[in-house]
Amino acid sequence: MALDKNGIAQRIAQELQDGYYVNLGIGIPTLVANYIPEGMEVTLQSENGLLGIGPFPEKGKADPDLINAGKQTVTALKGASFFDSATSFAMIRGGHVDLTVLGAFEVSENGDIASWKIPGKLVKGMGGAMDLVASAKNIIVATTHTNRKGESKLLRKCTLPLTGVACVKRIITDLAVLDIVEKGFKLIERAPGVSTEEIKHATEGILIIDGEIPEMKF
Amino acid sequence: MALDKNGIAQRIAQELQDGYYVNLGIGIPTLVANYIPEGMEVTLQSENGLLGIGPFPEKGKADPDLINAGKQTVTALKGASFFDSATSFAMIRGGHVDLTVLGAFEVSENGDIASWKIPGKLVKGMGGAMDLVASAKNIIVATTHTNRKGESKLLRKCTLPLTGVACVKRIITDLAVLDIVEKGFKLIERAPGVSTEEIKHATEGILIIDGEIPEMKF
Amino acid sequence: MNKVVKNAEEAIQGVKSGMTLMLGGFGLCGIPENSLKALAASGIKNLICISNNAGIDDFGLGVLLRDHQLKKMIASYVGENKEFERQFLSGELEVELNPQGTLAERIRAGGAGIPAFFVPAGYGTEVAEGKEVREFNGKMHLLETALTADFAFVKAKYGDYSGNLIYNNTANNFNNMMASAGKITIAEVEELVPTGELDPNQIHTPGIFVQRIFQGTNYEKRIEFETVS
Amino acid sequence: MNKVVKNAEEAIQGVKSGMTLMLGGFGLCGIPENSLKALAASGIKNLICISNNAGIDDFGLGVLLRDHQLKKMIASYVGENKEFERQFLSGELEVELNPQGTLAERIRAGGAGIPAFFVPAGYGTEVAEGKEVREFNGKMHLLETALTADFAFVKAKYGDYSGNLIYNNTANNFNNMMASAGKITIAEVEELVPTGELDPNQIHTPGIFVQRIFQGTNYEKRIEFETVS
Repeated sequence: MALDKNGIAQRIAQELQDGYYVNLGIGIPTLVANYIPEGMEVTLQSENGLLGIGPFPEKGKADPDLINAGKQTVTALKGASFFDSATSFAMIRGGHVDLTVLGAFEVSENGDIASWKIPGKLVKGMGGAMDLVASAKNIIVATTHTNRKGESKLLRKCTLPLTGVACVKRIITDLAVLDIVEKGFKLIERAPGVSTEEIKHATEGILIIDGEIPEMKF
Repeated sequence: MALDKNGIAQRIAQELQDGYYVNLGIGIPTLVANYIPEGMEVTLQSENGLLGIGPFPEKGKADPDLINAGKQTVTALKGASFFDSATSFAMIRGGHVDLTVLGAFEVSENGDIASWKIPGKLVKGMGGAMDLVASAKNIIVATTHTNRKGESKLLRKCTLPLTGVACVKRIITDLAVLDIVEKGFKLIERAPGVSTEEIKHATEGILIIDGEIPEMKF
Repeated sequence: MNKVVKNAEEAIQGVKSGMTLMLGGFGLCGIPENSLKALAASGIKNLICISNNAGIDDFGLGVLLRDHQLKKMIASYVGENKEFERQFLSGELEVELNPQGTLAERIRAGGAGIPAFFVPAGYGTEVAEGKEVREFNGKMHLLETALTADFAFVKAKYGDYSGNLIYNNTANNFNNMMASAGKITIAEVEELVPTGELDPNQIHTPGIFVQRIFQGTNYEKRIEFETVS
Repeated sequence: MNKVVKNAEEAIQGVKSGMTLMLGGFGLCGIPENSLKALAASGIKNLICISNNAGIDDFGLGVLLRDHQLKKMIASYVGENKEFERQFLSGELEVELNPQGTLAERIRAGGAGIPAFFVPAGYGTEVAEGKEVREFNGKMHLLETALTADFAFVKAKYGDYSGNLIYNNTANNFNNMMASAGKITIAEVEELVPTGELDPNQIHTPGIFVQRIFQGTNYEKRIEFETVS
């Protein structure tokens, strides 16, 4: 069965390693913070100027001067630091952040990503997404495999305005884990109970199925 | 009579204005700090990372973590701030420092300055001098009019490796105050008792003498 | 060096139609509330505003938008403002969207006298249009240029009479760089203290970058998305 | 995230002949004394060192020079070292002199993922040789490139187990930028405290830039020119 948002986040959390500095985008990526394995130290970076994001504050204790990049009130963990936006993006652009997880409207089989603009729809702006995808050492896209209309988000070529080119390394969807390789989307894992056929059906870009594909383990 | 070092510094101090941020180079320029007019607030910047240089410390109170760009122990005034070298040169390059005073081996009549290297002699390096002359809003050169051999330091063209081109605005020597104008060194003031002829004799570059030249006032 | 002015009204003296302003803050966090109110009250129009976001409909930069005081916005994310959307789609408002890190660095560069620099962000996207592309270390980069402003408005937690500033938590964001990039920088602070009371090692923005400073009043410090555990 | 190592000897593990190192400090102020001693004791040769100065004959980087461990220096001012002078004139030591602000910015750029940028410093001088020149706002600029290092050695007053650093007075100088520009950055501190004891608003170098940290010992903190009133 296809994973829900939390399932996707939980699977992504398996990609974390002890000592990682990680930037989690808005939406599903934010949920990854709830699944950091016990005993593992992962430091979350927020591009508005915080290293060491803590949990949401208790009711009544929200500090208007302490928000994350999604403008939600948060807390700061022990060992946190605050800094200006230029320093924050120095961390990102300079390759100091080990992993970036972000959502997408579309990903193409060569690793292009479209995530910020839908022509004719609400203009929001790219925020920090273009900086993140252009510079992160490792980028994982967290997304549903298809959009609300049931159309594949894993395409031969992106149709929407791009956020970055040839930058995505891995995609974790409600159906599968896939890596961007030279010739397309390489299927790595299936969501529990989801068949290779279903994934193939939901993937417009070239899907590489090499041997037996294991199920995700939780 | 030609001014001594302190006389040059004292004359330069007349160029200061209330509220100025000033960078003083090593040597004569450093002495300018001793002649800041009573009641005038001038903030001294040191390019190693200090805004608000105070006097030298009392004997026995020198702090090895508190030096100026000449590596001398100093103190910090009330309202001082410390910062890294990138920020320090952001101040300089960004035009936030109102006045730079520095020494020179040679100045040419178009405002070129040579101050850092004598071929065949001790290699010291340019330190912050090239950044300062390329970016300061206003640059005053403090120097003796001639070198130890009696040769003019105010030349048609510099013979030594340059620190910067067409950047010097004013030169204050032991003999005179001169401005760089389109056609050469324009004589503005004479040191007390120094004749126009003496200055002419000590100046290799084109000297523009326009009308009666007043003496410096102290 | 006393840079203290009485209030926001006095601080904004000299701001004129057609000028370029920078406004610190990220969302509603760390925005110069008092200066924004004074700018709104001034009715000055045709402003070009550089700010990461555009406020919300009834607060922050949103108020200037509502009153049609803006000609152009240079920003990175404007998602929370319907009036922005409307004016943009109708062509009333010019908008230049920048990747957030590029925007931050362009402002820092403006303050630091660096006219242009290369970054990888935006290569291969519409952000790259008209920009020089160059490869460094096997990776494509865009040449981005510095941003400066006639006036920069920043907000800090503490400030002293000489203009030294200390920010609180994530309310620093764009304020520190913008302070350096304004021809005239106006800082409003929650607590204004005499020169000498701030620790020189803790100052985020040295006073050299600030031309006018005042103690703000009635800070609302609105929270855009109050999220609790 | 515990990045603490026992001492300088453990910290310098992995430094090899031919590597590029950055060393913080201005003159003898804020230099990583313990790491410099360990590097001297290691006998590792053919090092390329990026440091604003070259120490003095018997202290700081001067010791590595004396023992012929350096192949090349990238610096801005080396006036206080006779051995430097001798090796440079004899051709034993390659030297690349940079304007100080350009050096600082090249290091910051290295840490910030900016491969190149334009500055006015050095235009029309021998520093400009071989560099691209471009006019911006009526002024000529040089294209300067980023510097990074295999190892960066920095010194701070306070540090915590996660690598957060706070400098003291003018001992910050090149340390903050260098911390960001090392593939592996080693920080030595006068006081190492558990994570959580430093105020997050006062941290100069966030821990993300530091890979190893240790408490230094026996700091001499020599004064180059003790000047008193």
